[in-house]
Amino acid sequence: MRIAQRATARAHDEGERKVAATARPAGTEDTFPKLLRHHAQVRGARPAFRHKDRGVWRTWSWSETYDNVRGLAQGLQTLGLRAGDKIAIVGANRPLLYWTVTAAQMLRATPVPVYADAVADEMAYVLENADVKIVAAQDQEQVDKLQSMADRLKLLDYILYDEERGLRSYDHARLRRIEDVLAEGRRALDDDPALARALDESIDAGTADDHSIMLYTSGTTGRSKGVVLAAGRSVAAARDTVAFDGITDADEQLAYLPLAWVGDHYMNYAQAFVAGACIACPESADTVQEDLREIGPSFYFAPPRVFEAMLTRVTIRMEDASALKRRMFDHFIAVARKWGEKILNRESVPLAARLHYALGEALVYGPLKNVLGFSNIRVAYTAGEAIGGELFSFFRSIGLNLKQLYGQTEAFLYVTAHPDGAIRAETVGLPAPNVEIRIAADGEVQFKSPGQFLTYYKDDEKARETMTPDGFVRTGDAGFFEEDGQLRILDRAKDVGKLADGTLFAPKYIENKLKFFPNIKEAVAFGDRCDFVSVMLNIELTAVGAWAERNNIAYASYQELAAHPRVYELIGKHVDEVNAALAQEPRMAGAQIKRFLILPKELDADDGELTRTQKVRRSFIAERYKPLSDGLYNGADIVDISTEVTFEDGRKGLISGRVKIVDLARHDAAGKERAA
Amino acid sequence: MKLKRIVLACATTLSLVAPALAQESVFVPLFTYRTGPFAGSGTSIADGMHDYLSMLNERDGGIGGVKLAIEECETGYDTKKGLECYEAVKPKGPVMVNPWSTGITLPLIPKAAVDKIPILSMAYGLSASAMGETFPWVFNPPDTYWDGMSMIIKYIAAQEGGLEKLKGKKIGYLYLDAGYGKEPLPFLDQLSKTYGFEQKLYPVPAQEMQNQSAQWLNVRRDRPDYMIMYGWGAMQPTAVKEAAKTNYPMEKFISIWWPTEDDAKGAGKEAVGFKTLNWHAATGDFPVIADIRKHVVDKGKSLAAKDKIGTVLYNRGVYNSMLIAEGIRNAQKITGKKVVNGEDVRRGLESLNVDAARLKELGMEGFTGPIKLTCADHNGHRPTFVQRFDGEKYVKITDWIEPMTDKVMPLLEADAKAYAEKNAPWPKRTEVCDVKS
Amino acid sequence: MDILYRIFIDPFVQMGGAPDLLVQTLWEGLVGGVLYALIALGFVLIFKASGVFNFAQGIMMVFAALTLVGLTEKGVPAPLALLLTIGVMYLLAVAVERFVLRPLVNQPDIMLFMATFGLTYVLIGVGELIFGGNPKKMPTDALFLPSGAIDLKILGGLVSLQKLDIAAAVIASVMVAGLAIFFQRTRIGRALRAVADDHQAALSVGISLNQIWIIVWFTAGVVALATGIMWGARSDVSFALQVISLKALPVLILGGFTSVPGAIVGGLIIGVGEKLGEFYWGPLIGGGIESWLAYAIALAFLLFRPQGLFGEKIIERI
Amino acid sequence: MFYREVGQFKTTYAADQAIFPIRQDRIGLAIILFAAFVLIPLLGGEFLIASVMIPFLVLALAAIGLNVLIGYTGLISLGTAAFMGVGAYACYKLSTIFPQVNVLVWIVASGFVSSAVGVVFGLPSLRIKGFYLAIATLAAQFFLQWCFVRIGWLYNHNPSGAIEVPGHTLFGIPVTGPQATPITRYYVVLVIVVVMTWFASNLVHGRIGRSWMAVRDMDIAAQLMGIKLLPAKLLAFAVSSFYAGVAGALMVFMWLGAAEPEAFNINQSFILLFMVIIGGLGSLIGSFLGAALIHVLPIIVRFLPDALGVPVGAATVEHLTFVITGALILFFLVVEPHGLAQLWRIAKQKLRVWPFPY
Amino acid sequence: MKDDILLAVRNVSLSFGGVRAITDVSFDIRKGEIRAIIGPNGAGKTSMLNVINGFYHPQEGEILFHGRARRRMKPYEAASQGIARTFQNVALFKGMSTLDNILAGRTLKMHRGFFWQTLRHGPALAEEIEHRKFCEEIIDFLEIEHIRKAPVGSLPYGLQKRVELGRALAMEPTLLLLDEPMAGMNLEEKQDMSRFIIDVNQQYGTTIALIEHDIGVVMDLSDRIVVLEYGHKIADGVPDAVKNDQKVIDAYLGVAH
Repeated sequence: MRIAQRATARAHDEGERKVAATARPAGTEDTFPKLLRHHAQVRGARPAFRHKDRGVWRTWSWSETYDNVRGLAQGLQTLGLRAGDKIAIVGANRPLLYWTVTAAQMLRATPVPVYADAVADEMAYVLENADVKIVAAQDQEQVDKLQSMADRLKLLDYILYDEERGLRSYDHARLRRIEDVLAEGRRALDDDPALARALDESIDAGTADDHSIMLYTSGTTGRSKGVVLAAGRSVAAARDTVAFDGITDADEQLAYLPLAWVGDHYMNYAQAFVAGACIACPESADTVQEDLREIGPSFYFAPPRVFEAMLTRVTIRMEDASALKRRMFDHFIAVARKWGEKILNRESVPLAARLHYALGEALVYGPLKNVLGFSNIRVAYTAGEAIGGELFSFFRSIGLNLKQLYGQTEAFLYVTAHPDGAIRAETVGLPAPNVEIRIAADGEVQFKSPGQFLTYYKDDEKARETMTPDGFVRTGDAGFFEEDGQLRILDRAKDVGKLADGTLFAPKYIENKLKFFPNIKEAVAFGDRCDFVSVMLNIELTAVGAWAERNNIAYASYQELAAHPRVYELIGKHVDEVNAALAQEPRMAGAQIKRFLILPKELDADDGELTRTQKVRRSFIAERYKPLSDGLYNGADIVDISTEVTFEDGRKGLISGRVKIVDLARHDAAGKERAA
Repeated sequence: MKLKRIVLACATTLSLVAPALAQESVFVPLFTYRTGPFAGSGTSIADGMHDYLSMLNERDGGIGGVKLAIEECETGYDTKKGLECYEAVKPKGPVMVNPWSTGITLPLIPKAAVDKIPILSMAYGLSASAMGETFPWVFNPPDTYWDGMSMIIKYIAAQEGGLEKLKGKKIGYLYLDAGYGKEPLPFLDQLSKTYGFEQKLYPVPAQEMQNQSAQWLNVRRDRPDYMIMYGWGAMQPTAVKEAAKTNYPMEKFISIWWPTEDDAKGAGKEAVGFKTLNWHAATGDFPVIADIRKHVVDKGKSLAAKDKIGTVLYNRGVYNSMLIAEGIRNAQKITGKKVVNGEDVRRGLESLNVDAARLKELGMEGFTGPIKLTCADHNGHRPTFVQRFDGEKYVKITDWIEPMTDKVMPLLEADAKAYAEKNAPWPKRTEVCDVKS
Repeated sequence: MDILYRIFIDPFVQMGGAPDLLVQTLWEGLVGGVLYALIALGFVLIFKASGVFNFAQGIMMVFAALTLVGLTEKGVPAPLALLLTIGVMYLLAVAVERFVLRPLVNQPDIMLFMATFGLTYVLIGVGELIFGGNPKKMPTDALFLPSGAIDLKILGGLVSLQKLDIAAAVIASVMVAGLAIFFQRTRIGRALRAVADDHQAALSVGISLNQIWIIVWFTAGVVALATGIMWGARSDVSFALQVISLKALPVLILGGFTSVPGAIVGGLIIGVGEKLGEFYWGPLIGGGIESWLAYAIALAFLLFRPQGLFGEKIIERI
Repeated sequence: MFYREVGQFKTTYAADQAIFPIRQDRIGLAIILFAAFVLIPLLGGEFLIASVMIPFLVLALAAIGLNVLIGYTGLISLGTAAFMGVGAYACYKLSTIFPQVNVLVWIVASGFVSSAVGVVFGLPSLRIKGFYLAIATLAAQFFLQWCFVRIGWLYNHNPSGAIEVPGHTLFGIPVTGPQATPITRYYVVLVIVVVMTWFASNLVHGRIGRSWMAVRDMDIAAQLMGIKLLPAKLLAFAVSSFYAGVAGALMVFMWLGAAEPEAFNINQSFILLFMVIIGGLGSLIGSFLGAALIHVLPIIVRFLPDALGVPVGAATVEHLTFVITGALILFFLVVEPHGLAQLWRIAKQKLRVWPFPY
Repeated sequence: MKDDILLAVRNVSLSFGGVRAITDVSFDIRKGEIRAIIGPNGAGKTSMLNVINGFYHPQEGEILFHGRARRRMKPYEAASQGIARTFQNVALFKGMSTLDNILAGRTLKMHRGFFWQTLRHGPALAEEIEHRKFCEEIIDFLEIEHIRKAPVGSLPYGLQKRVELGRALAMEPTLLLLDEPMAGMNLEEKQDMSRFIIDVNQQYGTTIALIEHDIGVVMDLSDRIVVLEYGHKIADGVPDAVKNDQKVIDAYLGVAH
């Protein structure tokens, strides 16, 4: 990328960052372009974007960013993008793609980020639905995908791309390189002051009511819906949380989550634009971990599965350490588990324990955070799904200030968040600033928030269904407030069911408990209107594979490993532990797992078994593996199954095999075991 | 306790806080080489030096009532290790050093005056250091290699019936191709011009010490009337064997003072007649040796093999230690101090005078001749005798032969002057002189 | 002109003038060459079979001779001492295989080369520790080695042939012949030859690589012992001999690393060459040139035939 | 464990191409330099400075030279000591012919003389490879050593046959000869070694270093990259000999004070070779580590029994030193064929990923 | 454009000590094309490449590069004229990192002398960085960012092949010789490599001559094919023509001669 990059940012060689004296939260700006202009004026020399490209972190200051975005906006305008038009953005986290978002907003057009890993059909639906005029794509792969669906997209005028390789020989009638568009725009602005003025006017003309962005929700059922968010509301919401977490222009964060996800757009775009923080884009998906370590963000956001994967890797890597080191590690982790959270919560802790912990910090936690790239993190959030208590407290105990938030695309993310000092894994915290929450009679959580969405694009009907008449948004999640006012989410409201005997059955709750074991990758719980609860499981290949290697268990495939009796034994123990834990909870004791099986294939979004955000589609799975779900309730011990799978390259194939179903003993409410 | 010692050891080796030696002792380091290519010679010398000084400690309680702190430092005849030894002993206040290697002596010479540690390089080292006015801190008694050469020539002349008879004779010189062997070359050259004999040179490279057939082929071709050898270590037995192989008349093969009994024994009975210079006896029949046996060897405090006691190099070690001891004793006498230091011992050595009476007291009557050093003469240029190998041991066959001091002195003077010039600015002598000769 | 005369004419005049000396020089050169060749033979054996450039061959020679002499000095009868020494060399071979070769298998050649340096130091240290650094006399009589010389009055002069040297030549010939038979006629010998070409092939003969290494090193050890006895009898047995053993290196260059005949011929060329050089040309530049002449000869040779006299031409494949 | 690399990112190639890109390494280097320049002279005894540090630095410099040849270019040389000798004799001659010029100038200049000689002896390297070349370098070793003995002009016909170092001063402070304090000499050596190490580090990290390593790793491919073998090899010989030459001059002028030809014998060459092997081929740090181990270990072995109160004869210790050195060589080759530098790299890597094993 | 002849092989014969490796072979390579050389094992394909880049000198015949004839040329001269090469068995510099290997390919383009190299400041550093930039483009092109600083010796085979291609590309060659670029690769790796080869050819206009055993790949990739057997040329032409050539079919099916 050879875009204007002046020497100003080079002063920050070697990652030295200083808090700029001018740091103060932005004030009255109500759109992102205005925020950008503000930062360009106030902290023009501070870094705004970084991107590891060609081996080094190219850095753009706020003023450079402003210039580039303006150029890009002008270029887009030349290509015919007008206020109210839609422009889709498909690709990984790249400054140019972020800039495209802002440039579109500058023109009062609406950017529509799309999941880059979506298959052509899904993508086509979104683009079609959103009436997209221009698509900004990352590379040849995306361009190819887009061109394959060109006939479906009548409105599509141009495809823009960031990376040229492989595209040079393409027909450029409707193909443009973003860089060229940007350069042309800049030239036009330089040559014609009138254009520049017009652009300034366009920025000024932006109002709080502009459609700032359209985010397509993945939705566990049906087609995805375009959530329309207003500029003013978005900025206001971000402003609240920026103040809440004290984010400043000294903060730096790594943008590695899908652009189309509200999490990324909020955390890495809205918050950064409000606070003037710096957004760093990784070199490639393969290097995220390394890039995280290099950048050392101060603010970090990741869904639980990322933390889970990290902990799994930590565990696996530690398994290979020498016995002495492992013992040291285990010892200090135990110390951390005992004291770490208390210290983090500023509770009173005996001096000896503090010293012990300090030693652990020097020997284990500090280096560990260093290796994971967490050393500089002030605040980290996780959201999107429930996080396991063990997992959550592990990261907190080693000194990572990890908090949960509960949010929705419809809320523009924040509904609740953990306040410092009162952080518990089971809860998702107190209502975020200026958010109102209530629990409906049927247990559904409903909220009113500053960032609340306007409507679903072209589906006001649906939007009305989602809203209560008094303006609250239905989350569709069932939950309740704990005594200290913190919200606790049980499950999707419609998924919460009852067993045949009337016991409350919250499948997600049980699934999450199972998934907290590193060896279990996915769990699908069944039980609504049944006699008992049963689950289908996916094992985590890396963790179980490593375990198998250590225990000299040979296997040739996932399927073989999943069917191995000793793996069943191992997983059975985990399920039993979950039962024991459930037995401790008065509401849940009745919903213990009676039967389980391990699926012969990994659940996959390409097969429709998971959503793009990796949530299980329970009913789809039940249908797809009908013999299995039947087997769980007809007492069979072994069931034969054959199913279609999609391979990575898109080919389809058939997997068949026999699956064992295992029965488990039941724990009574006091925790003692008794016969089922 | 062990740990503490290790810590202490590390502290001493690394930071080298000079450990305070026990009071009331005089520190005498001995640089020895019981390893390396010349270990064969070095071991006997080391034992001789060590045993004599130990004997003084055992028998007399040291010198003048002060114990000697004797410490061996292994040099392996390696200059670098020798310098390391020097640096290691320096902080402990040695009263003198005996480098026992010309290679080690040379770098130490300029340091001596600075560090105030006298050097005793007994009949080796830098010949010019005999000039006390230039080298107040270096002593190389009782003879220089030039003295040695002059005495060999004189002995040859005596065999031929006078120096004038040397005219037209061919004299071969087989030498170690190193500083030591090359040193006499200018002197030999001078002598050959003076007396009209023809010199034939046979250098032996250090790596080829045991492979001298080429040199001896030359000898066979040139047929020199006499052969002189300045050899060292394994060069010497090889030379004797080669001489025997070449049928060179052993009686006409004369070496400087370094060959041992073993060097000759290798060639068996064909080595009979091989001759070397010496200035001390090569037997063990002296009171001093008896005392060593009684107080040291029999008490198991010696490392020496029994059969080596009284051999050429063992006795040379004893002689060396006698000089050390007398130097210290003399220093005590001059200064009146009991615990003397390097500067005192320098004066002691400079005014050393071991006369016949003193030799008798030392149990060395007949063991060697008297020696006297002065401020100007740090060598003594003592006469030596020729000893002949009889198949088992060396037997003295001549009376004392005086060196050609008149011929040697000008050379030494010129050399000392050249040395001082080349190493300018060479310090002028400022040290006190107790005995003006 | 004088210089040119002395370089190009005079030496030959001398040769003609005293043919007996020339013969004697050649003889000395040949004897020296035989001994170089014996050391080189040890190198070649090991290099051929295991690809190891055994720098320790020289010290093995010293060590073997020292052990022999050390044992006889302790009063062990010479023949028994000889057997015991052979035993020691066998143990050494086993130890080398176990502690050096086996752990270093598949390492680059240079590593194995360096390992033999380490071995050299260990053997020097152990040798000195046990036997001390004193030069020792080889008990030639007890080993039934002849002494004295045969004087031939020919060519108007005298050529003196040491019986010991003749014995050395005879022993060397016997050893080379023995090794040749061993390699050509015995199963193990054939395996050894096979291993040089292909490790797999050797395995098919039914001998493990490890055993082959032991056998080769042991054989080299016996050769070293023979060499040590000869050199020891000529001068004394001391560690200084090790330096002489370096002379085997130019012999190797000349003969090629893998050629037994090369080692012999190379040894003779080097031996004769350096003696002639030292004797006739050495005095021109002050003598003592023997220390490097051998290397210079080898180097000059190498520039024209980089693979040595008998080595195979190296065709580089890519 | 001590590494905290989080947040150390590079925004320019210059920073990314730096020789010590990790801040902690730079701090470590600074500490080492501080120790070398301040702590050791301040706290170290004379023995430490004169007999441990100066020789260590001189040998390390020579080892770097040898490493350029063996480690970086893959050319085995057994003649390093002789090239040190060339440097020493050149420096002696130059400083006696032109005594008015500062001796430090000659110390550096002698490197060039050595370099030239090195190139001459490097010429066969085009045709000769591997062990054959190793043996060819022995020719240099023995021939040059013979020259030192035989050519009287080289040592100004001193009767001792040795070269002696007269006193020279720099800004009025004696830097050579007996008047020069060990600390002065130490500083001179240290500065030269540090600067030359820096140069070497620059060289091996740049185009020239890459072409050397290319020749080492795969000479055929190197040629097809457009690297001419002979110039690359000769340059390696020249640089290697330059370092050896300067080290040799330093050895005589700053450490020994006088030297006979024997100081540059084949044993010295072998010892340098050990340093490079044990230290690690193709590693400058390794050259230092190797020099430290090979030079310092015997000193410790020698003084330890004494300090522990265990009476061991001086000779026995010497023999043991041989055994231990040899065993160490074997040990390192078996355990870590890439030497101390590799151990260092592994240790560093372990520290970087601590507490993980990889 | 495509009809310009970049390199012509004229009646080349090569033998090693009497063994004939190549006998009287002639063919040409046009600018910008992908030219394949195929043939059974031992057909002399690699020898042919070695002749082209000057590693072997043919006893007879001549090579014309850019229309200029040469008989004896050193490999580095070939390199400086723009002929780059990869090897059948990866010939990377094992002790160096990926980046250094690729940078080594820039050697010919770097000119700063010894003096600046020792300082590694000023011009030398500027030059180093300039070439680093170029190499980064290649790294990006070949998608090997994640192994940029890894020592190549420890990389999997497929990646090593890619790095080797990168090193050759760093020379900005006019003619790129690839000796079995896909040997030992799995299907996916082969697809990647094919893509790279086509991209190189298209994006940089580099002329490519390659040896490959996978006939399917060869047919897909190449513009024209030369078939060698026992050192003789038995066919030469576009893929379709070659595929149907009876001699070629015989050679590949192993019909007795």
